[in-house]
Amino acid sequence: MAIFRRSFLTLVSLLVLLILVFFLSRLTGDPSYLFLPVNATPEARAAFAQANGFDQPLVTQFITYVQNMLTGDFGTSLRQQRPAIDIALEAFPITLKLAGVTLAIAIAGALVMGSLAAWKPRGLVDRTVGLTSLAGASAPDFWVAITLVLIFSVSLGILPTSGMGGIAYWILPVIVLGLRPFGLLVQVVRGAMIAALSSPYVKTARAKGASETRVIFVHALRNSMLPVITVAGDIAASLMNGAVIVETIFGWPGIGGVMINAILQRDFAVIQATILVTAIAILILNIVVDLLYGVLDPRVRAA
Amino acid sequence: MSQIDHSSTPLARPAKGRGTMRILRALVQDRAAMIAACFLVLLILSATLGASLLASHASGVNMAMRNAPPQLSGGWAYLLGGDNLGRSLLARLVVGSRTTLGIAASAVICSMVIGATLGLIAGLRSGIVGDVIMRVTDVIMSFPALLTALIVLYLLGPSVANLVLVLAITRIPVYLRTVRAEVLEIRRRPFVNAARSMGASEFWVVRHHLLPLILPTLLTIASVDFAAVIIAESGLSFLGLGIQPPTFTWGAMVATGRAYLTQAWWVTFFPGLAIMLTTLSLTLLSNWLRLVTDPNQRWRFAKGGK
Amino acid sequence: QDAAKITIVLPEEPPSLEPCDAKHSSIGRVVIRNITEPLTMLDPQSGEVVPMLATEWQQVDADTWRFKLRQGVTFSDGTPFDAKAVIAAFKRLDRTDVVCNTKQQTMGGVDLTVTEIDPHEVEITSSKPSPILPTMITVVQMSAPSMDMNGASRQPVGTGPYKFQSWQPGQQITLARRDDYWGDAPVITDASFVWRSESAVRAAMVAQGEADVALIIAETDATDPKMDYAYPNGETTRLRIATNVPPLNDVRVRKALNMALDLDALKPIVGDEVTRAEQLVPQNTDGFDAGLKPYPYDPAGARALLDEARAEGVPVDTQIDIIGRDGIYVGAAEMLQAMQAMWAEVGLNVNIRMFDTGNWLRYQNRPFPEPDAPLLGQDQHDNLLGDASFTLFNKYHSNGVNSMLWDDQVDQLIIKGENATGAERTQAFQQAFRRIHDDLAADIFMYHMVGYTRVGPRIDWKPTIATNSEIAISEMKLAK
Amino acid sequence: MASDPTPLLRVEGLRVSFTSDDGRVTAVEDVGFDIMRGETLVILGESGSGKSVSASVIMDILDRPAGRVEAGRVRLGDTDLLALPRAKRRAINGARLAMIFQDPLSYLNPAYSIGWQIAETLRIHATPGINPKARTVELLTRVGIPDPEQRQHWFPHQFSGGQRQRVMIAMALALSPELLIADEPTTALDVTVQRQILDLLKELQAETGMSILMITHDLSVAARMADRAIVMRRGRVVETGRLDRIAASPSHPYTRELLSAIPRLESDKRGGKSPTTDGPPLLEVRDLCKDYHVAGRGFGSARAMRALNGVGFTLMPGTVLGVVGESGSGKSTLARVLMRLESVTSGQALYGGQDILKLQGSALNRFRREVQMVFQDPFGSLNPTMEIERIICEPLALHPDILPRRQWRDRAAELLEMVGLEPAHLSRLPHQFSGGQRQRIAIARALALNPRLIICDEAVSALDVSIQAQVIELLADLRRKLGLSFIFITHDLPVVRSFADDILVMKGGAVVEAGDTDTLFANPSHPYTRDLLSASAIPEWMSQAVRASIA
Ligand SMILES: Nc1ncnc2c1ncn2[C@@H]1O[C@H](COP(=O)(O)OP(=O)(O)OP(=O)(O)O)[C@@H](O)[C@H]1O
Ligand SMILES: Nc1ncnc2c1ncn2[C@@H]1O[C@H](COP(=O)(O)OP(=O)(O)OP(=O)(O)O)[C@@H](O)[C@H]1O
Ligand SMILES: [Mg+2]
Ligand SMILES: [Mg+2]
Ligand code: NI
Repeated sequence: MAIFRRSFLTLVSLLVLLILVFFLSRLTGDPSYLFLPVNATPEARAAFAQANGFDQPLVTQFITYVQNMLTGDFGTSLRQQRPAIDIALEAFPITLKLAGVTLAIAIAGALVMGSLAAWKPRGLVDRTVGLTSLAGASAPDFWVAITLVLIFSVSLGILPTSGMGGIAYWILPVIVLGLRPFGLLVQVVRGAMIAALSSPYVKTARAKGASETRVIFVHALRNSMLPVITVAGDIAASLMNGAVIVETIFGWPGIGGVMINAILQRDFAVIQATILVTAIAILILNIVVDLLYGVLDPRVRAA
Repeated sequence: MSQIDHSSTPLARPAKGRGTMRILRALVQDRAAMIAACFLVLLILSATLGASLLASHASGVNMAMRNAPPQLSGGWAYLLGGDNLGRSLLARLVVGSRTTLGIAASAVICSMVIGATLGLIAGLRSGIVGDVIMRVTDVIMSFPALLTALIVLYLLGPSVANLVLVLAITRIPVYLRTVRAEVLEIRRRPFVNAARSMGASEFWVVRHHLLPLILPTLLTIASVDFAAVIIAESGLSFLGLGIQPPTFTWGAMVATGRAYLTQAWWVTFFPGLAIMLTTLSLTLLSNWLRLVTDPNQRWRFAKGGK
Repeated sequence: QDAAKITIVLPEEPPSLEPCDAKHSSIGRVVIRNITEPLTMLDPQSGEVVPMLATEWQQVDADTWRFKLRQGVTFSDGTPFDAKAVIAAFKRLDRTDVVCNTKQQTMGGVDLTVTEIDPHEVEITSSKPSPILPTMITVVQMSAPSMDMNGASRQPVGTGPYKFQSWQPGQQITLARRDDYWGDAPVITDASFVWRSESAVRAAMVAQGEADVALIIAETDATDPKMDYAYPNGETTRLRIATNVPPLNDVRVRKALNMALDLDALKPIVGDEVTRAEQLVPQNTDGFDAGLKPYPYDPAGARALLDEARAEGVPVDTQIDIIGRDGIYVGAAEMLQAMQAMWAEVGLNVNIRMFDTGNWLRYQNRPFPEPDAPLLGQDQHDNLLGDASFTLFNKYHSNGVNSMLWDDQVDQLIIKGENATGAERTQAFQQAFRRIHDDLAADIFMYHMVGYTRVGPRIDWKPTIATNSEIAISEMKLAK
Repeated sequence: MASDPTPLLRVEGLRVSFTSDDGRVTAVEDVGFDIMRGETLVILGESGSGKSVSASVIMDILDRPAGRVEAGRVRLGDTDLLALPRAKRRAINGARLAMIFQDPLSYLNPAYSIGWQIAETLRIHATPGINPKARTVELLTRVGIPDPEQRQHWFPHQFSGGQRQRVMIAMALALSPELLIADEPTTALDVTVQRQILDLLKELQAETGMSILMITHDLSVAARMADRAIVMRRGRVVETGRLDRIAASPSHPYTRELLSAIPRLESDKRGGKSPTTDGPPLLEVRDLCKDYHVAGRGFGSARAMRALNGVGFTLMPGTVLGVVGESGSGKSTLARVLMRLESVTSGQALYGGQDILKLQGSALNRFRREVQMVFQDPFGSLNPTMEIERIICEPLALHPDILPRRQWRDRAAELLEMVGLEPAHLSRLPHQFSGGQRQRIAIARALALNPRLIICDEAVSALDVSIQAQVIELLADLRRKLGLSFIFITHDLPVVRSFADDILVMKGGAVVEAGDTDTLFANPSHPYTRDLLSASAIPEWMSQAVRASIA
């Protein structure tokens, strides 16, 4: 029952989001400046507005948009003159792949390193992991990206500079994209684990003869997962919105770049379509995270 | 019974001072946290005093020293080199610290406070209020930050306050969702029930039982967020929503230096390093705080502790 | 064979490959003279109009021209190139469902009608007398009549030496050499276009051998003299002054603004190879006046002028705002900061406001958003068509959509030049530029900009002034 | 029995200290004992005397490095346990050594089902021929968890205190260890279940030759189980020997004090009951019902499980209502419902004429000031990050009109002293205390506000007899002086008998019998009550020995 209610409410938020995006994005300025040459005359601008329906009242435009959407027409890109939804759907899988791989690696790495750090706080592992992960997490991403390209591609010549392809092409983007998630997650895991490792049930596990690995990863970790999955969920959501820096520097045509360009270009149909796609992903993600709370902690499920 | 020497009567000691003393002692004992604290104090000094002292050095264009490498010969000004307009990087770091810290700190604190408050409410009220908060969060999460920025720019005009607003809004969901998740769990613990049974109000429970347990996690996220916010701010400045020149932040310094990465690494490196060290210090302190407040780790800072 | 395959890395992905929108440089780079060709072409070296798909032309009367078409030319889909094809290609310009920048930008207000004389000769009539019609039509790409008239094309068909092969959205576009091209067979057999927005990465790709040409890299990335070419790219930079708002309506203040700047010293910010500009068109343009002298760098003089104006009650100390756009060219923001610092030296209170492109553009066009504010608009203009008329009216005429100048004399000179030909035209334009620069100081002219392009060791090719908007692959040879 | 000359476990000269804010504190000093194969050694001792700490050294689960073994050796057979590398050491736990923890409520992992947790031991020490699933159900059945097939999928928070304790026991017994360390294994069990569990232990001992190290405060349990006993006080062993010998001739004064509680337990009426007052009742409960909804596995629909079924009683001011009953019968649920910590399904509870379940605002606040509760799970009910001082002062801070702020600290110190703890411990954290000490902290907190009614849920279950006597005396005194009323949930029949005016016997969520203590003890009518009463009592040989020795 709860899940139906939740899904219904999520649909409501999606609708609210679409309304907000529709109206608010139209507040950011007249696209004719971007689509017509600088010397275009006011008449040309009027014609442009008319051709694209911008001369109609906003509410009328919105009704048309919703009507068209019901027939599967999500609008046409002003810039590319083709269905906006096609553009969004072309780009999204790429983002999804990149985000998925990055997040999987970052989460796995953070769980291991964060747990080890928490096992002996202020110990050697804690210090090294803490310093390196934080250095990575707080360095400006484009700076890291370009420096890595200069080192690994130009100076050493062992990795391709950019583009999509085999494993070698994934290494740099995943590193750059994963640094901040990894750094943040390591810290969150560490913090939650410090608390969990001093819980009485950890003693029970040790008394049962569980190996220290098992104590850490099966007993304590499970109980520290609430903040971890929350933060991971947030990171995942922001990755769904695209990793603009990585996408543009490494030439991965993901949805982040598409969205940013559409926003900067006032290509409303594309803004709406990309947000629709990413929002659905993010909303599903949030539902999954909420369900995970219950799976991970039965006391929460009882609520 | 334990064998304690009770020669000093504990009751004579005032309760309050003991806590702060203990914290201070614990700070002195953790070398890393101590260094971090010193660095932050230095930073605050540079943001307050230094920024006013060096303001003129930071803006003087000197094309002769354009992208000058770090050097000892040119006096203190070019110790860290010159930027792309030949301005002293050192002076700019000091002067930039004021705006950087001001903006980042206010944005992080705003989002943390707002996020935590709403998260607490959402965690404690499972009914319609909680639903509304969570669904609004969904909307914020799905709303691209850049669009938020543009909209605010359009509707409210560029200003530091609006910049902080934009940066804060986009960061609220992490805090909100984290706090809510923790509240969902902690509020089921017996000691919360115990407090309720003694007549604790919702506010009391939050203040004395929930927040102390959640705060370390929040601070951890906030300290890492600090860097993210500075970098995001620099990204917005090209839209005109960021800080407008001649004011600048470390983030903006890194961003302009980006073009010179191959020729003059120091132009981006030092501001980047400053961001990194600040974040690092904050995180070290929040890590330390977590240990000090964790009942099972506190012994580390006791007299006989390691 | 394999070696004749090249990769060109562009700064951005073209939104479409629509020939009628080829003036859009990201489209033009792929399409022009590779896939589609115009009737006439500007020689980048001399600035002369030379034959392309039209072999010869003559003016019939004030608004009619006749063009003889090249024979034996076919489109890559096999359709012959003839008068009907020309008519169809010009029709494409008139479409209203998509924005055809080409027409708006270069033929503003002028309608062209094409009529067939015989299959290999057409007559083009313009709605207004147009003495430079052959120049104007250099931008009209001859697309095949078979091309769909719906939406912006993503599979153009033309008469060029290459035909469109494939487009993987987001990743690359490939072209392949045609065997039945009418002209000399080019050396390069296959070309693919990829795009990276980061200049350093584009440069690195060529250094790494992943690409052969990296178009438009930043000066700071052009570090290898063996591969990197600097060339004037036709762009001219300036700050446009709102000449109607106090204190900027006082010519002494405008001159002081110019004199306070040491623009020679600031060159390294945008590239050492740039040259000072005194007018908005590059050399080789009809109307360019080589005799204009830059304002001297003279802070003392500037201060004196300001004092004088102040004494007369001109509100010199009012805050003046620069409407800037980050990334309009490399170093754009720093340039403004340096200028701001120099103006501060002479006591001017100048403030910088940076905008994103969409907002910045609002300030370019009439109606202006803040008509009463003393504004300096950061601007960059390219006129690659070899005639000052494409610049002057819009930028300086009282009715020009981008103009912030209201001066009768300038208006008259512009109109006079536009309707004249030959030396008379040149002189009128030159006089207009001289008045704008010397008498009115209507702009803060900055530089004729340079572009940097990296060419890998495998190919033998040099970028030209046209390279920003077209890359003719057929001109590329393999290096020995 | 002690025919085998080498002991299974030998502890020698153990010294353990802890780092705390006050510097290093020694908790265990020169402790040594042997356990033979098949033998049961009982550790009796004062609360806080180092029993659990010694046990955790044997199990290698001391809070390290805050706690440190400074000296001593622990040998299991021929192996020196303290010198073993961790991996080898860990392999012994669970298989050869197993432990039942004192605080069963906190020591189960809240995130896993109890079935999973029991089966885990089996999986860690994968033994051929044992099917973890089947074995889990079998173990749950043997410790008397109803409906084990279903309930193995439940989570710890869904069980009652005694049920969790039994889960803990099942977990420890999973692999038939050579040595079972049972730290107060029956504190939450009613006598019938307790008997069942002790029988189970004996049975296993006979079957497998298991040795048992049992820590208990309960002399009847000790008498039932022990071959030999040691008595600990203030971190030291003060007495060692066969239990009957100790009972007959105790050598240490503390031992004598401990044993002297026995005759009291059997007869004395310590409570000094006041005659039942007339007038309006303090609390009147009518027909309370409470259903828990238990989700099926996965996302199946919830089942209702009735924890309270038509419970009703009346409590007069200044009286003590003892609640006894089967483990899992709903006693704690009743307490929580009365404290408004849990909603009810139906029913009424009138406190001073007002329905508690509908109280709002200031009326609720006044109720919460007048009625305090001591929770069954003392560890869980103390905020682990708060110092004891803050914990005890919390009620004072919540109702600041009672005492000016600067007196809080003194009041806290006074309360600690009342329950037999040292005021010096005010700055300690909950985990730095022993089980019995925590329980006393919880009591001290409940007393802070001078309430009118205290609901005690197994509030003295972990206290050794001497301290238990002291605490009960304290409560009785308060009752006499201030007219305090109690709802006293306990498994300890001697305690109710001596302290309670009326008794409520619960089983399966319902009240099966209620009445005046003396009447009820004299002729119980319900079979369960009869069963309960017959199960108690200290063995005759011990009473006699003790009487003889003390006389
Ligand atoms: N982590 C710790 N830090 C400081 N002191 C501790 C710590 N753990 C236990 N102690 C102290 O050590 C002493 C012995 O504790 P232990 O738990 O062994 O008592 P116990 O004999 O089991 O008592 P009980 O019957 O009350 O459970 C107590 O005084 C306790 O306060
Ligand atoms: N949250 C819950 N969800 C489902 N069932 C529960 C929950 N809490 C308690 N129960 C069930 O309710 C019944 C009564 O539990 P309660 O804790 O009141 O027992 P009790 O009488 O206090 O037992 P004990 O003496 O063992 O502590 C038990 O069978 C228990 O399994
Ligand atoms: Mg104990
Ligand atoms: Mg109970
Ligand atoms: Ni007992």
